[in-house]
Amino acid sequence: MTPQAKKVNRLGLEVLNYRGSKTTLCAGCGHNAISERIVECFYELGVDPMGVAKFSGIGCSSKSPAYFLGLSHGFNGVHGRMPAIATGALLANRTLMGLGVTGDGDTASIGIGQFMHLVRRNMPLIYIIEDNGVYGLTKGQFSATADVGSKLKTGAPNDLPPFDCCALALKWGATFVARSFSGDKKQLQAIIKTAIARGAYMKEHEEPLQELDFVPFFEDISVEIPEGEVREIEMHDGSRLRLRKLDRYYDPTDRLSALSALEEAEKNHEVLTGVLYVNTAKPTFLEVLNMAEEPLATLPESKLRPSPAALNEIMEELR
Amino acid sequence: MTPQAKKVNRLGLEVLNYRGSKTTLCAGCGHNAISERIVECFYELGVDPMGVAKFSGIGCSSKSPAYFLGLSHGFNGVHGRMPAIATGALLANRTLMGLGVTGDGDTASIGIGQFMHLVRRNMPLIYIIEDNGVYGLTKGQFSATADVGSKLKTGAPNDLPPFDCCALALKWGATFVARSFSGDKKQLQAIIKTAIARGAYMKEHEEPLQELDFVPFFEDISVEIPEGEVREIEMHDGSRLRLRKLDRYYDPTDRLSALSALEEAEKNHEVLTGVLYVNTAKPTFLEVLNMAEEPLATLPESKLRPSPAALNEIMEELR
Amino acid sequence: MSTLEVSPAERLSGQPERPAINEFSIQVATVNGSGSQTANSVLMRAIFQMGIPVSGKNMFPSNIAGLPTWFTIRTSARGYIGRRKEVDFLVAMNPETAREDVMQLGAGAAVVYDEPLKLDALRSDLHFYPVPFDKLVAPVCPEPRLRKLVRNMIYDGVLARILSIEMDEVHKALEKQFGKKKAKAAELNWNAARAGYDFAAATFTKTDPFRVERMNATAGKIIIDGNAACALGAMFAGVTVVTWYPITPSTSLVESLMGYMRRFRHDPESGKANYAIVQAEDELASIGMAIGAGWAGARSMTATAGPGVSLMSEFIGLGYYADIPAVIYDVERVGPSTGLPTRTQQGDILSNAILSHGDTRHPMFFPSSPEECFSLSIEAFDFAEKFQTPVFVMTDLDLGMNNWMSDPFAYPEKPIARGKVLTAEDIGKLGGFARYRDVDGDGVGYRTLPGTRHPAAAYFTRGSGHNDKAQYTEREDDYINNMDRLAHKFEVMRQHVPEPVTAIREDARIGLVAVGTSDYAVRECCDQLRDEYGVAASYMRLKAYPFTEHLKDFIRRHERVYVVDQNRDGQLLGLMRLEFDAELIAKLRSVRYYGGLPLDARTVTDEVVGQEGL
Amino acid sequence: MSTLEVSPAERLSGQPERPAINEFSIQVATVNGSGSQTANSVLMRAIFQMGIPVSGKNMFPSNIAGLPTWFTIRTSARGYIGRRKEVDFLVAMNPETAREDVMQLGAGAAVVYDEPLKLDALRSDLHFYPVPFDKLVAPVCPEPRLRKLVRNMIYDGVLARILSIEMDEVHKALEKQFGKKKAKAAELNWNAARAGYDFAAATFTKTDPFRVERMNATAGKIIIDGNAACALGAMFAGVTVVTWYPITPSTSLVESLMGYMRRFRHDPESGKANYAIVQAEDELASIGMAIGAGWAGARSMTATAGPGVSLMSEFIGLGYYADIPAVIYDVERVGPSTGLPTRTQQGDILSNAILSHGDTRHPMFFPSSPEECFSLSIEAFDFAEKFQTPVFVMTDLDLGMNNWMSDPFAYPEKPIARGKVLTAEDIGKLGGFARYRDVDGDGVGYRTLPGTRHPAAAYFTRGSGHNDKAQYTEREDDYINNMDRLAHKFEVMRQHVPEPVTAIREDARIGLVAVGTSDYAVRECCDQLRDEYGVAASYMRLKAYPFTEHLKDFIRRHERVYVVDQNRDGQLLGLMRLEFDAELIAKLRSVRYYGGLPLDARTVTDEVVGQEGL
Ligand SMILES: Cc1ncc(C[n+]2csc(CCOP(=O)(O)OP(=O)(O)O)c2C)c(N)n1
Ligand SMILES: Cc1ncc(C[n+]2csc(CCOP(=O)(O)OP(=O)(O)O)c2C)c(N)n1
Ligand code: SF4
Ligand code: SF4
Ligand SMILES: [Mg+2]
Ligand SMILES: [Mg+2]
Repeated sequence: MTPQAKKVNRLGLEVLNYRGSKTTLCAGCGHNAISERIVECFYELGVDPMGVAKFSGIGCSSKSPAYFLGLSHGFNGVHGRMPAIATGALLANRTLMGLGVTGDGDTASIGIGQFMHLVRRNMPLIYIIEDNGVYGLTKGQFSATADVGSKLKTGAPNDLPPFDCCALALKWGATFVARSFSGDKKQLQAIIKTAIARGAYMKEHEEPLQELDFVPFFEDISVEIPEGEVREIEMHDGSRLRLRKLDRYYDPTDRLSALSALEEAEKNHEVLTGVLYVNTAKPTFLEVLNMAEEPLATLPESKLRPSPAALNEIMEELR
Repeated sequence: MTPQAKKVNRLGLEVLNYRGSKTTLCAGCGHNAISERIVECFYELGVDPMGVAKFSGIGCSSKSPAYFLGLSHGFNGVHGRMPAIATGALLANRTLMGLGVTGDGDTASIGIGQFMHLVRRNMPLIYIIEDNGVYGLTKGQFSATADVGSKLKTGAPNDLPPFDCCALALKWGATFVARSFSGDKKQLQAIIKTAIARGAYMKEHEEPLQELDFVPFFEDISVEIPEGEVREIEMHDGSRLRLRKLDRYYDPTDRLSALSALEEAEKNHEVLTGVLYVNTAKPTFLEVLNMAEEPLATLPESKLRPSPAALNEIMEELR
Repeated sequence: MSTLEVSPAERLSGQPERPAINEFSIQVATVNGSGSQTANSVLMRAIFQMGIPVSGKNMFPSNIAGLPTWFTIRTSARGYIGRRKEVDFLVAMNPETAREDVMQLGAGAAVVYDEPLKLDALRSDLHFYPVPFDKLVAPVCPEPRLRKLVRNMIYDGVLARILSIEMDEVHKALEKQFGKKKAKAAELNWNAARAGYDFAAATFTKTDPFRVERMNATAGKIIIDGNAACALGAMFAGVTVVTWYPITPSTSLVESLMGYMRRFRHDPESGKANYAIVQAEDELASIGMAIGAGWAGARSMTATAGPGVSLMSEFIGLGYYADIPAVIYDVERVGPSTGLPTRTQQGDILSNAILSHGDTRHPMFFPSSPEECFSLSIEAFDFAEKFQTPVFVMTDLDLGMNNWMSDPFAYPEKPIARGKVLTAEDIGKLGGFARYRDVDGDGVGYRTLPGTRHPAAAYFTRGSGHNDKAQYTEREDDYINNMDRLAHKFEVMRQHVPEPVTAIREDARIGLVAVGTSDYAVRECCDQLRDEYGVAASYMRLKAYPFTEHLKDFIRRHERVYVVDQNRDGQLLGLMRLEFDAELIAKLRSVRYYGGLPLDARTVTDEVVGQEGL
Repeated sequence: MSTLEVSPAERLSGQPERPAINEFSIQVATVNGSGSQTANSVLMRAIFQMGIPVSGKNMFPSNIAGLPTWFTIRTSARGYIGRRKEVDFLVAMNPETAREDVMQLGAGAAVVYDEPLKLDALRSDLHFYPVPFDKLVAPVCPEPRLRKLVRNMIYDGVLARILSIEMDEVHKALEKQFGKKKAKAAELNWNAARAGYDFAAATFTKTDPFRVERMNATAGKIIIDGNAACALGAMFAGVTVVTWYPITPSTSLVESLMGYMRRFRHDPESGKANYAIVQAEDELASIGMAIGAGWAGARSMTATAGPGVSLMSEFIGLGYYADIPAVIYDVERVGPSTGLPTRTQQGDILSNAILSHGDTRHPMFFPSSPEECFSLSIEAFDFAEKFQTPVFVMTDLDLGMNNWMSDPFAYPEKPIARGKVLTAEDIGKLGGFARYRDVDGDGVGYRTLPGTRHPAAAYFTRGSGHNDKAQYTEREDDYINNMDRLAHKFEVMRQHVPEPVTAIREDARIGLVAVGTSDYAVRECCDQLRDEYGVAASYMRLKAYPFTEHLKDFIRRHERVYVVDQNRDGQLLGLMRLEFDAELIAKLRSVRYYGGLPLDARTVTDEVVGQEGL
């Protein structure tokens, strides 16, 4: 007798409430796939979008926060300096769930310094690097994560070794590090959900898709890899990517073995996916700072301005 | 019958010719000890100082290039961006021997991004980090290499993990990585000489020595450690440093074992010294760029400006 | 001006027919990433090849694919190649904007459109030509994957028919576009164009008044964008170290430079590069490398846009204070912040002039055409080394990224000038030197390059206080001497910057002053003032900052001088205000446009007319 | 003015004795890192405690130890606490500079010096007091390691004797300096001072005319440096997020803030910090964090100097364009580039006003005293949130790092003003909001903070084009609307910035205008003009940019107005030139000093006198 109930999550919100405005990225761009996963994960976990703040730098990937979680505040900052903005905002309001989305150019080229210092501080921020190995928005120059020997449309090869942001994050303080492939819906979902559950650094591997003028329309690349196995994926541009999924016996609490697993995969020209590292003990920067539990942003005047007596005391000392 | 000959090196230069102006650093500062080693090494190896270019950022350490190799051109740039200046200068004149000297604040705090990208490019530059764990020149704040738990004069402890610049350099492309202690004359000399012989990245460990107003006069700390052994050094400020010298069986050509040796030492709260890594095969950035052998700076006009025929050819294409 | 051969089938809402041979504008509305750029270039080039002055302006979004894009082509028998706001001929390919595009047209305009859009229902005062693009493309392009690309070429054919563009020239333009290597693609496109032409010929009776007629106004000319022209200038200036970080609209400057350098600057014998081009990790690094290279004796440059310049601020202050040459191309886009990355503005003039903390002043060159992009680039490199200082070459997105008709570039007459560099022999003769001593009275000291083999050659460069021997100092007198020398050097530059281009009308009581791409609008504006209002106006186009005496003279001889700025705050005017006497300032008026599109004459004219109370 | 009790033993070179009670200056020449700071502070404080107006200026090198340092103390019964160039009483401790220091003295000056330096041989027109410091220090300080430190305190004792400074006050000052906890150190120092006093008493016959006499002009006053005063201002303004990167001369601002916040801003119950202070990795990060925090609703600040501001340029442009509050303290030092890091200047005024590419304008507050450091800080935080924009608080090394006598600070009267922030309830009532819509006509839109629990609360902030709903746009009209709103907002700020301090002399034909620390010199200059030249001069000290109507009125009512700038290029004057009518500009004259020392009255007076042709 009741009309068919709309599907809602535990907060009573529909998946619609987790979407953003229409994407202006290219059809088939892996960034869109990640945006979709973000929508699903936040919806399914029933996260209050009004308690989330989105952060990004500049790039195609960095535009994507406009395309999900429309009920969340978002800040699309300047190129490569998202970590600083996110840090400031989360200091201002530690109750926010911070979600940063950037690109490999944004993070590994111009932004590697801020990225490393962010990691070092262990800021509680979900940090997603949508890594396609190139600068998409400026039409396809190499970023600092491009593989040695990978080629631009013009044929120019990349001669420099890639920064592995996962390894950096691992080595310098991140407490959750995972990698997936934008086309592996299941794994990506699982990882994003874990990250949401505890705050994390992540890096999603993707395909370079840029063109010079004409941008072909691509279908999403989709793949499912069993645990412990390797699959070779063909990208839109014809290049190939060997993905190895961590097996079930992998222990993600051991930082050193995580590092060597990455080294090992690098040697075999494989990209390791899965949850690489988890550390639940380490205090976040907010804890290190011994900050009040309430958001600083909305403290009442009584907590912001010391009393006249305090001023007198100080003046007396200075006499 | 001839008056006693002055001691000269193979170029006929005296050690005097390798000195710079009088240091304005604090007495007992480890930076001075390193300057002295630089003077000795360049003198003893008979390097032509007129073929050397010195680079630095900003800081006490970065001032030191004025205090050695007075016959070399020097460039004391801006804070944290020495790698860019050095890269540009060495591109302009690839025949120069580049010698960069900076501090831990200069390299690991503000400059970590440029440092990593420099390493990634494998620029042929001797890069010495005079690491005292603090900002000397601004009176003693922590840098990003300060050990966890180390304390400022004010008693404030450092809570954040240090960047290990040697590990970073190792992991992302440096072809010579070594570490020493400013007080270990012999080892430091040996390392600097090897670096001069082939171009390298190095990091010298030192002691924080800053004071707030009154700067005590200290004698140089001097130490000699046998290979493979550990010594605990007491610093001017009373803190202690455990130095482990690599033993003679260590194989510096294996990047992975170098990385794990560093990890191992970190776990044991030891600082590993010695030549950590050497790679003689990897092409430098200059080679990757396929640059002419002559310095670009002094190419004749005939090599700089294409012919009228070339211009005509281009104009024709554009018609 | 001439009679029309075709008379419209129906009279449109009492609009008088305008003269429309070689004097109209076309706008193609499409989405980016759909491959329309080829079709648009071919169209423009075909008209150009018919000897008709033409200009093309691409208005594209800051994303990669799927958003609205407009390309306008203006033909002008009278040679006006600035933007014209009015659209005479619309090609409506984008369903999203078609309605608004059509509604904005003036009465009597013509519209070629994708038939399913049914735009003819919107208005009755336009000439409509519906084209079934999808139907036409299928037979000429069997591979469905490529149809989206080739589809646009159909409108080239349709337009060729309706506007009397010669199909031969379309064919030639296509061949030029694709080169020998892509003959296959060229053929596909040619078939599409033909299909469009044939369809139009079979279907339409021409009702609009617009068409082209062969002229002889483009003979010998080239088509090139300003960024490529700057790249050529840099190459012929002998640039050796190029550092950059990608940013719209400067990216294509370095990317063309790469292409040209690969062809023309490798050693013919060894095959080695007589240059280095480095994509840096960001703009702090790119300018740092350029400064390092300039210090070590390279001719160095970097190219960027507003956000990059902001990041370069600290280093450029170092370059100023330590007397280090470098050329910085600032291809301006709409600021502040990220702003509108794919729109044009002259928004960095004031901040660049005084960039960085402390007292600084930086010279700027303002090319207004591809020719000047070439020639002023060469001058800029000489200037930077002559005065040992960072020099800005200021262009903008309009100049940099649009294709321009241009006279071919003249091979530089003067040899490369490297400024005051002492060799080991010089030092030997002089017995030494003081790096920052003003020996010649021009504020410029002599320098040596690192690697110079003489014991007195070395000096120590620093951004901290230094005396004339380049030694560290904190002395009041040393500091003041050095700063005064730098100020004097800037004064001396006034005698050496490129002179302005001046068109004095003896009877003029007003004058206009502009830089860069404002040139086209201002020249046309002067004609509009004369033809429509009977007002004589002189015009001075500056090529450089610091200003020269010419500008003061120009202001003196006029009652009022309109300074044209493509920014909100009247930045060029601001620079004049900073230094001129009050009596000159009293004569200055501001004309500002800052909407992000290339400046058009009507905007300037209306503003001047309004302020003059005409 | 009063008779001297001591008559000089020998008449010195016919110099007339100047009145010298409480009206002279002392200079202590030493090397830095030698612990002289304590001795100097104690000296200054003892005089202050005797009720005599006093000021101290530290001229120190940019290194840590071993280079020449000068500390000058000026006593002034008339209350002039600006720098005075002439030194009356030299304490020569530094062998390296002693000769030059002595040679620069005017005839009749006095010199206390380290005996082995034998300075009395240099001139015969000075009063010399040789002191065997090493001999005196040994008995009072058995531990050789500490002698270097304590040695300086001896001259405090010597000076106390010669200048009639009360030893009780020296003792009190010492106790103040060392606090209860360091009683041991205090005692050691006290013994040294006593040794100096006793030695002088036993040895010297006073021959110079300088001495102090108790007054009552400092009762209730405090001594504080401007950086600490700014820190207190920020704390009482309710700052919550402080981000910084160390740089001279701003470092001590944040370091004092840390100390005060630790004491006064932890929750009394939980002990937790009601704030966060973060040492960032560089200035790009520190301003980025401050902007992020300001966006999320914190009262955020950062503190830096010129090189830092240059690095912050891109982010501050973002703050302007996206309407984000933040307070930036710029403690100015001598630029450009690294410049003279330990010298003072007002060199960032012009570049900060228009910082970043594109059209921008940033408000600046100019405190001139510790009191204003406090009160204008509080205003600045309110202003930043009220107008949702980055605000500069401009001080300089002179104000920031020197100790100043000051009235105690008044507790703020007004409650904290957080500007237009909508809560979830507000949104509920309004049914929604448009972030950048100018609802109130002041150019300031309403904002919500992230975390606001209402489905219509969120908006998306970006440095790219946005319409009034904060949506992405590349439309010409949206862009212009937004830029016009920002320009209008800046105009509205004129009504809300702190008003200038004006001293009109009805008979004055000339006026002076200045900001910040120029105040002391200019006020004294006005008196000099009156007393020495019989010229009346009005004076306006601006507290803020944008300028208000007051300034225009001030210029209008005078024939000529001298704008005093502590920089080479007349930057404050430049800002006026950018916006004023020519008739006002015609009246402006420039007085510039840029040698890096605190400005002194004589320099200003001489310049005005010269230009006035007096
Ligand atoms: C300071 C600055 N420099 C350069 C740019 C130009 N720019 C915009 S996006 C981008 C690269 C983005 O690459 P990435 O982060 O990998 O994102 P993608 O587009 O590949 O998703 C660059 C260089 C800019 N916006 N700002
Ligand atoms: C852009 C900029 N920010 C800050 C400073 C101030 N500063 C000068 S040196 C320095 C730290 C130097 O530390 P380090 O590199 O470790 O050198 P050290 O003095 O310890 O040898 C800082 C922050 C500066 N000069 N420039
Ligand atoms: S250009 Fe590349 S990164 Fe950008 S939207 Fe298109 S496919 Fe994605
Ligand atoms: S402050 Fe520290 S780093 Fe600087 S010179 Fe002194 S001891 Fe060395
Ligand atoms: Mg990318
Ligand atoms: Mg250090």
